[in-house]
Amino acid sequence: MLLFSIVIIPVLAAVLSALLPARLRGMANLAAHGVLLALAGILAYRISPGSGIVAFGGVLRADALSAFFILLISLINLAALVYSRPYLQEDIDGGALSVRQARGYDILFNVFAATMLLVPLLDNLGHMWVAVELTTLASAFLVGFYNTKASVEAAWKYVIICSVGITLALLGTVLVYYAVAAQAGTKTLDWSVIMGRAAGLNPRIMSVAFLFILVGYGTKAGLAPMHTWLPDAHSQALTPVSALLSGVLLKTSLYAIIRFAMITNKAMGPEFTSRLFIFFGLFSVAVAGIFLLAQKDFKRLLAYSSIEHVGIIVFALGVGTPLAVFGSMFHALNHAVTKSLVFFAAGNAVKKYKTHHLHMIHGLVQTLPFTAAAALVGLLSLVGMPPFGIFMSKLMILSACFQKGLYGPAVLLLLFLAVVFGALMFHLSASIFGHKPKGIESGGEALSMKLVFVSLALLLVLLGVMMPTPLQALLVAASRLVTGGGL
Amino acid sequence: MKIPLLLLQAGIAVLAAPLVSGFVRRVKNALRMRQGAALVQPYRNIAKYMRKEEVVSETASWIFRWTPSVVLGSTLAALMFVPVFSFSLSAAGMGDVLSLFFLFSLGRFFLALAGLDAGSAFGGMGSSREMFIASFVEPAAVLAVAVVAAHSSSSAAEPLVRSMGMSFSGMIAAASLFMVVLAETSRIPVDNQETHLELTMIHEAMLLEYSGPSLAMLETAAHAKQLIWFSLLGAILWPWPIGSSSGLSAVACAAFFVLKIILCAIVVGLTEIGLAKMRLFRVTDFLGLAFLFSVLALVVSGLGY
Amino acid sequence: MFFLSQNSRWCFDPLALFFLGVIVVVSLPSLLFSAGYLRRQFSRRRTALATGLTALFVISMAAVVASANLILFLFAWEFMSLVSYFLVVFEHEHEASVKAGTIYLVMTHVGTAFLLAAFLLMHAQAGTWDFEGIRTAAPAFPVGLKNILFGLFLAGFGMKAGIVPLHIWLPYAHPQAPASVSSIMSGAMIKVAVYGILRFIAGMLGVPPVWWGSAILVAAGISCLVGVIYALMEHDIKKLLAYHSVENIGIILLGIGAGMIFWHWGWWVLACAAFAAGLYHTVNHAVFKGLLFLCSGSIHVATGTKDIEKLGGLIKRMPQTAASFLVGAMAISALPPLSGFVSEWLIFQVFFAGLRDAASGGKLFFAGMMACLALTSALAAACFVKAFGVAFLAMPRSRAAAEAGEVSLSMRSAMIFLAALTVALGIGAGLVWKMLCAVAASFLKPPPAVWDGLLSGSWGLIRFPGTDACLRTPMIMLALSAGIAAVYAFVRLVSRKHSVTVGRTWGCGYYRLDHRTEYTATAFSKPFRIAFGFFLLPYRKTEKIRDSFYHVKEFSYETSTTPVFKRYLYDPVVGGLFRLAQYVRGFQMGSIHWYLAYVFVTILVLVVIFGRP
Amino acid sequence: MTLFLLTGIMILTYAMLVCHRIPALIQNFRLQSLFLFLVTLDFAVRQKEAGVFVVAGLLLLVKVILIPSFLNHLVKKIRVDERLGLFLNPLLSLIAALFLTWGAAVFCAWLVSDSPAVVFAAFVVSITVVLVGFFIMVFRMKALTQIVGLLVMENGIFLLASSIAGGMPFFVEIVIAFDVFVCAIITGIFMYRINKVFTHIEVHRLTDLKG
Repeated sequence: MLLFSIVIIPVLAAVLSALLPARLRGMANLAAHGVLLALAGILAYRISPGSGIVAFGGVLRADALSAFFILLISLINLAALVYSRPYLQEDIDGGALSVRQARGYDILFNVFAATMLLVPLLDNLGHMWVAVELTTLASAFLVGFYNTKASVEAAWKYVIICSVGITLALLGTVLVYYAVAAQAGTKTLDWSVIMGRAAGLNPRIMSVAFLFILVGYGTKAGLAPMHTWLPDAHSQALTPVSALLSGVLLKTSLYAIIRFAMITNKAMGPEFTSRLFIFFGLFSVAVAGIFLLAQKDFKRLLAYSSIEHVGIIVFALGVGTPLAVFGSMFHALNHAVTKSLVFFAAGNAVKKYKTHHLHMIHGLVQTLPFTAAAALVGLLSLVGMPPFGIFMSKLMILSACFQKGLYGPAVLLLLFLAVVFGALMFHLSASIFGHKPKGIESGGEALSMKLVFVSLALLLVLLGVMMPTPLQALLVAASRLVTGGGL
Repeated sequence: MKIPLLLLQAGIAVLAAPLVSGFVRRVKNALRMRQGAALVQPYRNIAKYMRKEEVVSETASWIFRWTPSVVLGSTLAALMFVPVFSFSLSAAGMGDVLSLFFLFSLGRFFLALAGLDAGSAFGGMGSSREMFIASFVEPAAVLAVAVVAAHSSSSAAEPLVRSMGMSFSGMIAAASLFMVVLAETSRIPVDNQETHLELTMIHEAMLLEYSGPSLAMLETAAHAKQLIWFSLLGAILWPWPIGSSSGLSAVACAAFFVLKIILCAIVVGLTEIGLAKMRLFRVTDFLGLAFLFSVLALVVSGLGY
Repeated sequence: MFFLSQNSRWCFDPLALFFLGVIVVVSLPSLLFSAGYLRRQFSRRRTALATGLTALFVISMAAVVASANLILFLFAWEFMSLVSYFLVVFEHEHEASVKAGTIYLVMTHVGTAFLLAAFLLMHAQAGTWDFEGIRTAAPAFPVGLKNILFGLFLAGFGMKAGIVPLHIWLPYAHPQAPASVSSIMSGAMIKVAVYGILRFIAGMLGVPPVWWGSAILVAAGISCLVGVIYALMEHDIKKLLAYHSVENIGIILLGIGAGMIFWHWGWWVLACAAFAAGLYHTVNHAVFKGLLFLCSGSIHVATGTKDIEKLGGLIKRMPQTAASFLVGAMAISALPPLSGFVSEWLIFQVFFAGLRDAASGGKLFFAGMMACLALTSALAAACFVKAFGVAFLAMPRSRAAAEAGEVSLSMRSAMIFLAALTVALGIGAGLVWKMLCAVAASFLKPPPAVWDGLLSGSWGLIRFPGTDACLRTPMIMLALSAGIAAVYAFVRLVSRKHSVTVGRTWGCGYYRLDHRTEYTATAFSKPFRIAFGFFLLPYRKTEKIRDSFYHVKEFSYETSTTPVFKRYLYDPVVGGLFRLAQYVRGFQMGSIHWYLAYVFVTILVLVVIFGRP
Repeated sequence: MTLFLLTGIMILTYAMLVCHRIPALIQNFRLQSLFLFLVTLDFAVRQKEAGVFVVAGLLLLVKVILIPSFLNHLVKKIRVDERLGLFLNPLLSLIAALFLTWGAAVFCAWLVSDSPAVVFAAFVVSITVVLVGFFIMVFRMKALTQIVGLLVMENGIFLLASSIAGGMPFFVEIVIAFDVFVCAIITGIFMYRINKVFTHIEVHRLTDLKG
């Protein structure tokens, strides 16, 4: 019943926001997503001891891995929602958005949230594919929300490239189905059933199937050669949406890749997938690092940094030891929180300076002190400075890599991370500090925005210094599930 | 215990020092077939300065007023380190030739500051060039002494002298030290003592602003410093009978010491006449040569000579 | 398993306590100084922020020194860099300090990447994060791993200490921070890097092979010379002091490098003495460099400028600052009674002992190092004659210098305290030497027989073991003051009517001299610029602006030296990266067809390559 | 019988590469979906399972009737010139298609070497249809061709799904078909928006977002 309620609440919220007037709609949405976060917490709590499984009518199924992703999605959804309230209010007062469009935004936001929450819960791989496709379609309207040339172009590229990617993933799913059908004669696509029979699958078909899955869902996850849509979509979308996109949407498609990787590992042993993951991980970090150096647009900079962090997570999955998988999950959580914090700050800055161009934004400390503080905290956390979470997760991933003896990739990763560090510091420190340009007066941040900034920053420091035990238990269960070995 | 004797020795040395530079000037004038000033001319100068009234520049600060005392004081302290007549403080464990060099650099530091303090271009030029030459002297001097000391297990001046016989590496080190002495006592190839053309003199330029008793003190300090360098050079070249412990009577030691100083003075006088003053930036090659000599000495002493 | 809550272990052995002492000795006067210094420049809120950050900075340094766990060390180390970044960027209105902050943080982060790699290698090999566990497991490390670890540690800590090829950030970062902070950074933060070298290379990796010691010596020698030559050319007082930090770190590492070579040859007594000499110079440098930076801060507050070309005659308007700067200058130029002299004398003795006892190859190597140290200390003396002379003496060169007033009491008391400490460290050399030999022995762990050789001599006397040359600084101080007093009394006695009249400086009798005829810093350093031209590649442009028949009315002279390391080492790398980025940016050219083609090609290539046979 | 239908689909796929105008392309897509419906019907008849019949019916409804008429309606509404804007002229496109078919054959031979001829043929045809769909998207200028290319790729995958081991689980097929329909509708709406904002639907001119 718990899983069903998790899926239904956002749908109900979508319906309600279609009907209710503005003031009530805000309250309803807030309540809905608050309850969602609570439910995710309960789910995580019920699952973490041992490898507990919660199922609902054969369709929905949640184990430690999906519980963690549900928690991640609902947390960032709540943060994005709380941020989007004042963000849209400013637009409505400024006349950029009509009330009808604001209502449209709320509906789409909830639909998008519903589809994302659906992905980790579906047991059947075909249904999961459909859910991922729906997330693309739902978020397409949010990317193309402002009817300007740039956002329409970004939306079109986003829809087409992601659909092509997901079609390839469908091909991969069909091949997996073929392998399962050919080997055991059972006509099923349920993940739990396939995991039972994964040992005997034909390795040749499984390898090709996994390649299609990796490229297909990889396009959606923003892995390197297929990442081309990501900077456009993130820079043109509404700020809360781009926070959702890079914080959580990329991770849902990573979730799908992990599911298939578990099957392939069982079928053919882990070294096939780990070589691929390490290659794609390092390639993504390298490409992101190089593109970051030549960036001039604030949001595109953050988009490329998302590609880099997805690369790190995939690299950690490639290393494959329980500690590495623990580190990659923990990194996914840290990155989601940090990226949404920085995107919110970027949104404020872009709105105040009315330009995306980094060279025109400087003296943020004087114009928007709170936003500048958030941007600084986010920046330092993104590049892995100590008090914040990413420093710890980076340390885990690298130490797992060294323990496994992968010295080459680890050194390469350190090198690329240094390039990324230099690029980000070079661009953002010039815009955060410095003199305030003349025409802009300071101040004007809503209270709830400040609340979001402070809470996210505190969460980051909490994750960086000490790990709450229930979260640690959940992550340990998830990593045991993925790698089969205890921590 | 040894302190009163040391003070006595320092006092005698200070009194004798002007005589040495007077003697060097006598040697030069004799070679130039000139009558030249009397041997005691430096004493007369100092006495004259003593009686004169002192004029101090208005821009000068307390550093300008205290530099003469510091320079002379540090030279006197340095005197106690070097085996002038019989023995030195280093025998009493006070420090060794390295501290000697540092004491000289203390004096030079304050003299350079005084040169700058007067606010005229000549003083600044003098101190700049003085520090420039000093920085190239230092490595050559330190290495030369280190080589010599390497034979006598410690770099304390006195044991350094006693145990080391006449060795080939000692000779080369002495040559290098001789070039250092020329630079340090502002002799011809590096600096010209006798000229008063502001743009050429280095050591004199820093004293330009001084008059009266201060100038007297600085003059005596210069003479004392020269005496120290000569005695150090002599100690390395002819190391034998120095100090009371070597069985020879004190008078014989003193006589031998005076002979050594005269010899050094003559050699210095000869070089002053023989060479012309170098351009400032060729002094680096000159002192580089001195440094190479000390490295050569090190190599030779490494081979065991 | 990873988090600070499960991993905080502390250790307070003599080495850590010594460095804690150094940090405290520098930080307290600087904090006292910063109270007055900041209030005059910033608003009340920003002063509170700066003081808070400085306190956090000191705490993080103390945490680094006292931690006994790799993760805690790394955490505190990065936190220290982060807080010092905020302090460097504190006056973020000036574009230069933001740029300096970025360079500083990026280079520190690269250094930490080296450390991270080294720590992870050690953890992978030893299986534990604690120093103790690693020290017990260290002998079992394969030799190749030890060499790699040594390289990583030297690079990582060298970057933070400012060894030459990696020193680029130091002359940018230190001058931008507020003076009290840059004194802590120069005085204490660089020493934390030295602590790192001692703790990990000497403390953990066991008996070092000989090439380790010589590598450190060569790097230190180069750092000494390059640091002091650049300092001679620098006319911004804080940049000058920053370059001197590079030079003094070189001197400290000379002691440590020599100690490691002696340790390899098994000469325990000399090894302990060499390390102790290095440590002695560490504490001396911390004290007099802190003092000099505080003086530069008070100059900056009083005159509003840091360029010594615009100062002059400050000794008459700021007597206490001038006096303390003079004490600092004398200490750093190793002039006898003060602390700098004692530590450089000790390091000379180390090299002299090495020269005497080493085999023929070693003799030349130590001779070269001794000559390099001698040249460096002489150049340092020249540089500080320039700095003190041009800044404090003769006539003021600008209106700001003419109207400068003495700084507030709190600032002066901090400076005077440090000056007194410098003198005390010089006089009480014997006492300090005994303590440092104990510290050196604590992490070298020599056989017990060595102890008596080190600890002989009373409080005033340093008996250097091996060459039994001894140094009684109080006796030297006595001799000096006796000499000066005697001379003064003699002159007072002889010329009784000793009348002193104040006249004009000798200007060849033409006209009254004004500040334009004074010797400027550029002029003072001109001989050195020509002598070291092969390294500095000086640039010189002269231009007649207004010319008359008889003589030149107006003349412009411009000179600069090329930052060799920055231009030929760092710019090509960074420039290359940016050019590569511009080129690669072309791949995202905006057409959706190309993007689809990328996806298509990727899947084809993968199927061909990775499809299992 | 199935071999006849498979060759029909292959021919229609090649025909798609040749057409110059948008209505021709949509008509070709409609015919290809019809043949796909027939193949599914043939498998349904052979398996005699109710589920597959429903799937075939749904396929007929969505792919043959609804989507093409929606696209035609859209093209009339946009009133844009109907030329397709080819990067590669039809001859070169055909040569490329041949090359793709050869590639698909080699790939399928390597992948499913031990299966009966019909399944092997179905594999080769479906992989070729997917590749041609990809080809159309990459080498045609108009936005509509990208939508049609996408639908053709999904046709290929449907063919693959229904031809191997008696088709996918019933419920999955239904949901996928429905999803394809929603995707077509949304991409159509976006194409309409592009036309409104850019007054043309040449996608290769949409290159403002660079770097």
